[in-house]
Amino acid sequence: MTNLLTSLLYEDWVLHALIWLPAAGLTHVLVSSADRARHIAFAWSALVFVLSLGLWWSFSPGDGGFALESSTPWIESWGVSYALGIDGISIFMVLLTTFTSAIAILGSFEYIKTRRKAFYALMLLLQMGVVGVFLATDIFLFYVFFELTLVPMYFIVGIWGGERRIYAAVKFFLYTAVGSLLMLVAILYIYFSSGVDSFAYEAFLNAELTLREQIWLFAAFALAFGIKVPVFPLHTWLPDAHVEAPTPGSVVLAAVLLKMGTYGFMRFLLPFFPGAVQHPTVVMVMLILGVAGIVYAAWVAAVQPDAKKLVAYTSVAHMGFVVIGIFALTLNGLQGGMVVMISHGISTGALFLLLGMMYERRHTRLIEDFGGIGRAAPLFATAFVITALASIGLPGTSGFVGEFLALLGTFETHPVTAIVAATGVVFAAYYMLPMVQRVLFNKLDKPENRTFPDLSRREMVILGPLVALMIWIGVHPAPFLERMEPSVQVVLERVEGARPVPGTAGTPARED
Amino acid sequence: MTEIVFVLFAVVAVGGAIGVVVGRSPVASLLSMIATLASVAGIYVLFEAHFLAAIQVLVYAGAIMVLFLFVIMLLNLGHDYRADVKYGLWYLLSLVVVGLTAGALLQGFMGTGATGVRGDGAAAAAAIDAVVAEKGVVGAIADPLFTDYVVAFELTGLLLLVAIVAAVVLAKPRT
Amino acid sequence: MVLDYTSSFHYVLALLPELVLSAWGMGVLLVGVSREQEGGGGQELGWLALAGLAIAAVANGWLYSGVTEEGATAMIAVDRFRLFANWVFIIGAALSIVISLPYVARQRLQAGEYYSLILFAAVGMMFMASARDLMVIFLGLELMSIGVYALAGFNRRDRRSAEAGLKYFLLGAFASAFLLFGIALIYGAAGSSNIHAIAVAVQDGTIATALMGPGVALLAIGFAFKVSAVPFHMWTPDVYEGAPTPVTAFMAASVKTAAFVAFLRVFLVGLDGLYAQWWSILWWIAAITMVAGNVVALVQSSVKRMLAYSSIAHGGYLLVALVAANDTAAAGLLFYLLVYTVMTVGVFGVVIAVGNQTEENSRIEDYAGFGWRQPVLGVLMTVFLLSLAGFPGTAGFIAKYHLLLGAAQSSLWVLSVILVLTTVVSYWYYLRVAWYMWMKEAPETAGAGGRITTPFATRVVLVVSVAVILLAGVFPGAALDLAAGSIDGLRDLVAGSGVAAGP
Amino acid sequence: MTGVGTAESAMTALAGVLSPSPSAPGSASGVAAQAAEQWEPLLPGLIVLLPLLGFVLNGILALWAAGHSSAAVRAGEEWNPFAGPSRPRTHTLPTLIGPGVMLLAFILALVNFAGMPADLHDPVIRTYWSWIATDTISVDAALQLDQLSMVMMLVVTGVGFLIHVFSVGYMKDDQGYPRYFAYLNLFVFFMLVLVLGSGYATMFVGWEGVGLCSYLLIGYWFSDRDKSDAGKKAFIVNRIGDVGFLLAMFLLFNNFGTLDFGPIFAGAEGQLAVGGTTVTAVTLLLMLGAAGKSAQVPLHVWLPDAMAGPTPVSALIHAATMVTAGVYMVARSSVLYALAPTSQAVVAGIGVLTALVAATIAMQQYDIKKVLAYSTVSQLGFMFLAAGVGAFTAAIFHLVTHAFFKALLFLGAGAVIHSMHHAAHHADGHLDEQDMRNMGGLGKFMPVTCVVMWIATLAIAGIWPFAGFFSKDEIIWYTAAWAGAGSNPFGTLYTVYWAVALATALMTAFYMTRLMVMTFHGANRTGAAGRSHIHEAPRVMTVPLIVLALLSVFGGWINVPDALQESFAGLFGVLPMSEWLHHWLEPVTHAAAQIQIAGFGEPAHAAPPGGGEVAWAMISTLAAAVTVAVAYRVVGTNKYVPAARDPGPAGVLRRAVYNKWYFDEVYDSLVVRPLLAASRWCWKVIDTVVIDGFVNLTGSFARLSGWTMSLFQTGQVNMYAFVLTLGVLCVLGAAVFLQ
Amino acid sequence: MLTQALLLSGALFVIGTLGVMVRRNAIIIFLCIELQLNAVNLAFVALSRYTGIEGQLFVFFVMTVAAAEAAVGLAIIISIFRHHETVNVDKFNFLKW
Repeated sequence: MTNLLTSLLYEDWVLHALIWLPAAGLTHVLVSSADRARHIAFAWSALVFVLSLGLWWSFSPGDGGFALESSTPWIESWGVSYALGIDGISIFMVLLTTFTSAIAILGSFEYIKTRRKAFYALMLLLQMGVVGVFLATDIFLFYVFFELTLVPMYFIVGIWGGERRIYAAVKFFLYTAVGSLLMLVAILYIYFSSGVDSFAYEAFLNAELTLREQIWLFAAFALAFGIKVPVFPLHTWLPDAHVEAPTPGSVVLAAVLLKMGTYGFMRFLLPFFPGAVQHPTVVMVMLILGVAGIVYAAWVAAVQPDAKKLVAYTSVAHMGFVVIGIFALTLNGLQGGMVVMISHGISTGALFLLLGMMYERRHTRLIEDFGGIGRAAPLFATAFVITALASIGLPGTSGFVGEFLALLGTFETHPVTAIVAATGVVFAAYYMLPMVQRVLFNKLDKPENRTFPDLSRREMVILGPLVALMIWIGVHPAPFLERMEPSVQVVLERVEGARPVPGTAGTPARED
Repeated sequence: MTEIVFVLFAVVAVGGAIGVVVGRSPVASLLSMIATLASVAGIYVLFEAHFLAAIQVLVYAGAIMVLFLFVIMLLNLGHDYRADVKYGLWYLLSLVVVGLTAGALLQGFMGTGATGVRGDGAAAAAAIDAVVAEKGVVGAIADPLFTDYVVAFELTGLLLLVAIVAAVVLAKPRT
Repeated sequence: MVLDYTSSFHYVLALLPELVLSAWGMGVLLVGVSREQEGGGGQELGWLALAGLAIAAVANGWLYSGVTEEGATAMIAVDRFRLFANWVFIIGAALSIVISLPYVARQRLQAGEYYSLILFAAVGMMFMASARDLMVIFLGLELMSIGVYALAGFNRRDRRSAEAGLKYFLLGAFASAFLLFGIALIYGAAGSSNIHAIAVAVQDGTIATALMGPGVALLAIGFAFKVSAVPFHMWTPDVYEGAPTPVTAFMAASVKTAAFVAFLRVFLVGLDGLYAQWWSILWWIAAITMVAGNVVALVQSSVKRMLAYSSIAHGGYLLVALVAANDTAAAGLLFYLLVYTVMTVGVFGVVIAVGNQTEENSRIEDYAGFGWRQPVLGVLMTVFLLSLAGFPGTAGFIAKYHLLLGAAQSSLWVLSVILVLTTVVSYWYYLRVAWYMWMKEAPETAGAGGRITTPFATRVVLVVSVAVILLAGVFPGAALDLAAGSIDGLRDLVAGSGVAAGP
Repeated sequence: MTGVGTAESAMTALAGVLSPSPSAPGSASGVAAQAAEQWEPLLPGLIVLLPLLGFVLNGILALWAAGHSSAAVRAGEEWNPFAGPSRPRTHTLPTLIGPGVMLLAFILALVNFAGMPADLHDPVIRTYWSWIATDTISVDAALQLDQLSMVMMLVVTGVGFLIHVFSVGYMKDDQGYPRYFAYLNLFVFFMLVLVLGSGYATMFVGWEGVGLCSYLLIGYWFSDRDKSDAGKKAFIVNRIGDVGFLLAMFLLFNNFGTLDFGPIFAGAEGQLAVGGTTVTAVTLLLMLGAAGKSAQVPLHVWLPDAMAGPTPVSALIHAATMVTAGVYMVARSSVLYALAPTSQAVVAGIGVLTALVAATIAMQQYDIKKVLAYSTVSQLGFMFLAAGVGAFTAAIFHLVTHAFFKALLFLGAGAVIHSMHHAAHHADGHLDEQDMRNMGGLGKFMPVTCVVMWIATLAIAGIWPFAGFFSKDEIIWYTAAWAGAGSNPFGTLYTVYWAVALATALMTAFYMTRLMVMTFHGANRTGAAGRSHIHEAPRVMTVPLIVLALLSVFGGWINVPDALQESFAGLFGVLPMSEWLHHWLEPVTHAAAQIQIAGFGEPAHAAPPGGGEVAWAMISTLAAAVTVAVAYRVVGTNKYVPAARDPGPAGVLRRAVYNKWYFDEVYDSLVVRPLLAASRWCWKVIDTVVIDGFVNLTGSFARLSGWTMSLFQTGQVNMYAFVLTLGVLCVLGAAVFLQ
Repeated sequence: MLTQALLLSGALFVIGTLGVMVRRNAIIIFLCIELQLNAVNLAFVALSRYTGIEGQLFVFFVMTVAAAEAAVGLAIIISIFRHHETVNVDKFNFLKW
């Protein structure tokens, strides 16, 4: 495989292709007819996914640094370059993106009935933006992609969403924008502190910041990423966005967009501000927020009448595990966080697809409108149960590996946090099982549910790979863990190795 | 002597200005305005700006104010004796704001005199007087007008053209 | 070629674009008057005016291609700063004329006067950019203003237009008086109205400080009025709403640009040495402008009025560049103005299209479902709005980022934060238009409006504008270099001082 | 590598994993690893894999079958769980696959058992692939064979096989037949992972996996809301325990850097202080896990509800195997517990308390399965008591015998229910097929069932020479013996335990006899219509019952204590396998025993009130026998009426017992409802009002301030001039006064 | 003398400002603005005694501007009068908020 890839000069073009092929697909969709838009879009996203698969072989973890790097000057006067690269952290995010995008597009075939061209064009634009976020090694470029993802999502939610779609779309947009724009100011601060006219990742790493500065900048970055994740008190956009979004939107939102936040934590927050990250108060705050997210979101999820909202809240809970894993600042925690990210992308994505299928069939998302579906649609029920179990982290599924490592890593440094977080394991059952029961089990007492069709062949094709992945990662996560380990190690070493620079760099020049 | 004349003119000017603001009819305001313009012209004379004083009276008080009067008559506003000054709280508030603004200006201007302006007052005045003596009242102004400030001068020409065009366009009756 | 102004002919050369445009304006006027038509048609006059702008652009290009001046102290500056600004004016005027073409025809306005007034106003703007003398700035400003007063009230059949004209005129004249008073005081304090001389006097310390304080303040107020900075903005929404839409576009884009360019030259060149005295005033004005402009825009139901408030807010962002007062910020200001001109005129172009060349359909509800009815215009509008909002991928982002860069360079962190937070506020009302266009269904009664027809030329221009916005959003390098190059040497006027440079 | 090994490698490769590699069990193995090298276990991976294979095959069949039945549902037919067509693919194949894989697994287990050297000191570990591995932690997917896991494996596969066979008859008419076997096979797979896992992490996989299967099987008839509720309850309560398990693992990892049994147990004595905080915490947390899984007070509430599942499931999961996983885990961690005397006291205390509470409840239940369920809880309590007092062998011994007789009881009850079910079909009105008040006199109709159940009853009651006698007696004796140990700090406490245990044993005899009498003796209360349909179970069900009955009789003979060997209990020396199990498990429990003796001193040779082992064995069996006889008389003279006409128990105490000491109600009002209320409060108040309120308020505030500011925009020139001048004033003032 | 002249200029200026704020008649408002311009002219003349003849030149320009403004302004007033039959600026509040 590797030889084949090498012979194709795969490493030279793949990263660019991953970003720009969706753009080509977007154009293609726009010039095609509305009827064929979905097939074209799927073909392009499938192509991108197949191409991205090569990374699995082509990427070797090495020393944890970036691989397949390329950098072209973009805005030279500002030191901005079009710089891409991939490491053990981003490779999984990229694969997750290409994978779920293709799945989401396939899953939207029946769901999206109007304005298809626009929809698929936006989906491809979204994919392009997200892949860009994960591949960019230039902060400016990263920021551009980071923001770029908002627009397609805004329209996807706003146009194809449910009743309160506009409220949800705007809330999503504004919430996220607040954070990211403040981050932009922080980015500029580092840019001027680094003393190098460059937005390159390496240059930012070399910026000398005092502890005080680091904490402020940390706050700005953490706000931006924390909203995206979302971390506990900043999460209220998520349920609304999820509930209103059309299925494919929810899938991509849950599977990938949220990961941009935690990815940001790992990629930027930790390495840029090692001093702040090690500050006990900062760590405590982040851990408390993470734990609060786990418990609180689980509680709130448990009493949701709307299945989609329930799953949306579970995302908050899951991401809480990622947050504590990251801020435990241990290898296991970080790796666990990574695995939770992947796992959550797959299982929650699948859950949203399943809920979408339910909605397509019954045009309701209220749990109480279902019941006994397991009788009418056994395949559906099977897929649903497996996915739900993966979501609550049953051993043998992907969810367990991640949560186990994250909790283990947290326990190493912050036992109390881990103890409280571990109750999330119970609460996961507390919110998920009643939903499963009320949807799939109980008496099939509503006549309209009797004719609930079982999975179609297309739907099986969609869910099959997801379920397979859940189990694969749960049973044999080693290929994942070993690929990410060096890069995670690098992040950790950076945090542990650095001490804040003393001095008063960056005092205001003119505004004293 | 000059001071007394100045004060005299100043009092008339300010009185006229107040008259403009409180005048009951537009015509009354206009006449007060002319009084102000005339006394300001007098002050120009005190500052040895004889040509400007003349222009002030001829062009300003003469032509422009007549234009105003003409419009007032055109619109048949001459007999409008309804007081259109907004008295009451609004007036009070405006007075306060204006008074405070005046205070700020006063504070700014009090320090003038010796150090308020750049350059030596006596020397500059002497230089002006010399130029006036050499080129005449009109020539002293005309010379820089057509040399150093020729661009500005041409610009005023364009300005007037635009004003005419604009006035023609706007004042045309509706069709 | 180096101009030294010892020969009057060199003035002619230095003012070539202005002269061309003035003459052309007169020509358009004459052609228009000679044709004796009242309303209707007149498109060819528009094209004629565009040709004049093209020639002025050529002249400007010639100046840009390497003509310099001796000494850099004369009344008329021949520097790239001015020439860059001229480009912006020409683009602004040209785009405004293009979106005017069908409007003027449909509204049966007097085309000859209309287009010539635009050209004359553009000349006034150019003078504002080129003037190195406060008095010339004032005259240029009046030339521009008088033209725009007339344009604002141009539609005599529309009482809103007349009202806009009156308000603009009264308040504009009122503010001019403050500006003039400021000029007088500075003239007294510095002994000259030449910006270079003022800068030198400030540098020497020979300036008389007593009058300088109020002088600078009044000058700032005068400019602040023209850039519609809060609290001198009160006229803006009314005038923007009442004026014929293409004029609104022209006002929002070019008038503001001209005022900012002059503002920049006066404050960052002439009064740079007094930075310590004026920065805090501008700081507060900038902050209040950003906040008030954006916040009030939230509650507008008329798109035109909303855009008026949005333009106020943009003025606030631009003021940040003045507060930052460094080369980066200055270049950012120029770049922003260029981008802002294109997107503002563009957005008003779509507003005109939605209004079907009238002043109707300007309520936000009228945009419901518009995007799906007119996908091309809808997409264009969306891009314009995103660009106005400063969203990545559009030139608006690069421009706003440039301003932030300048602010950051001067460590204006609080102001930067205000800028970004108010930007978030602005997202709401820009997105609101987008959500009406794409996410709401058109009301059942919408059939009354009928098909919206937009002339081919307008469409082409709008598409090109969008292309430019996107291109500059993705590959801004050349434009940025151009803007940065336009600042080169601008603030080094005061030889050997070095105070002009930012931190 | 032998050919067998190659075959095994091929099998595991089939599963898509790395080939197995024998590895030394941790650092402390040393020279002793040689012994492991000499013994090559036969395809241990296959033993585990077979049930999984069964699950996959049955699962496919289940989906296929479900597709058909769901088509019927869509067509509008009412769901009838017992109307399944007996097609080859939905019936014959699962019948072959389900019990078939179990049989193969059992045979393999037996072969391994036979081949296992008695002197094997260190466990044999088979590593298949690296499961979770980072720089600091390495968890392998590995199986560990030693004496303890061997016993458990035999119980699981053996009893499991019998129950599978029984199920063939019991579930014959169920539409979800293949699904049932799929779940059952999956359960066995996870159970085997649990008992064979080479470390806590692997064990945890099985631990949660069996929980999952329990959930699925309890809610097997998921259309019934109560049944799926019960499944859910079981899962959630189990998960509470699992948190303890998880935390214990974390704590262990922090101290040992590994989760494998070998290194932890080898290093425990050196690294952890006796009675230290860490080891106490670890063991208590593990105990929490065990309590969840093994239904110990206060986490016992799920088990009685779990009776909602098919009865064979109750037999397999909720009697014989899964619920004993906690005991297995404590026994497995014997070294750690030995190091933590406090935890031991707690474990024993919880055990004895559970035994007592459950036994009392069992005395007042009418549902035949509920009685058995509480009986199970009670017996599990005995096992914990054993583990708590350090008699790990006794715990495992009781686990084994309990697996026999309790499985038998449940299956017997299953046969009764099966029969009653047919009767219920024909009865007038509603007839609860599990309510013993509706039974009575069934012995006439179901003689085989009656007999085997009496055997099991005698066994559980502790009557010599049945299996239960030996195991229970050993527990009680060890409690007494350790209570009297020289330096046991909890001596008095142990004495109390002993007394309570003794009393509980008698209660066991009582309620079991009550069950038997109410079910099989006296007059029949089923009603005439139903009565004629009561019949003996088919052979496929009775054969496993008979096998289990034999085991219940003789199963106890594998561990006759040395002290009793020569007494009546050992038939005066006739019984052959004196303390066989004890010796067999010695390699596993030896270390713990050493530590315990070091800490407590030698166990006493007399019970607290005096008297040796033989004497107390005599006393207990006689007392039990008397209790059985008395209960037979007392219960037999009671006049029971059918459930429909029974007003329920009278009197505060009886009612409290009947209502299970109100555990469920207390939990409901103290935990469930407050939690739900808190959740709702979080949602409605914190999320909606506070956070979203703040967010929306920000927006509203912005709009409000915008609106306020726009009020100045009156459209009047004077106003505008005024504001402008105000601005002038501010700027001018600032410029003039603030310079 | 300069100070006094500037003070007079300032006084006239603020009186003009007051007029703009309190008068309703558009023509009078405009007249007040003219008053302000005049005040500035006075300042220019006074300052020119100290700084040179340009000050007087500027007055010249200002007068031109005033004339141009007068032309345009009065035309606008006439124009709006045709709509409203009044020059009361309070009536011109169709555009607001």
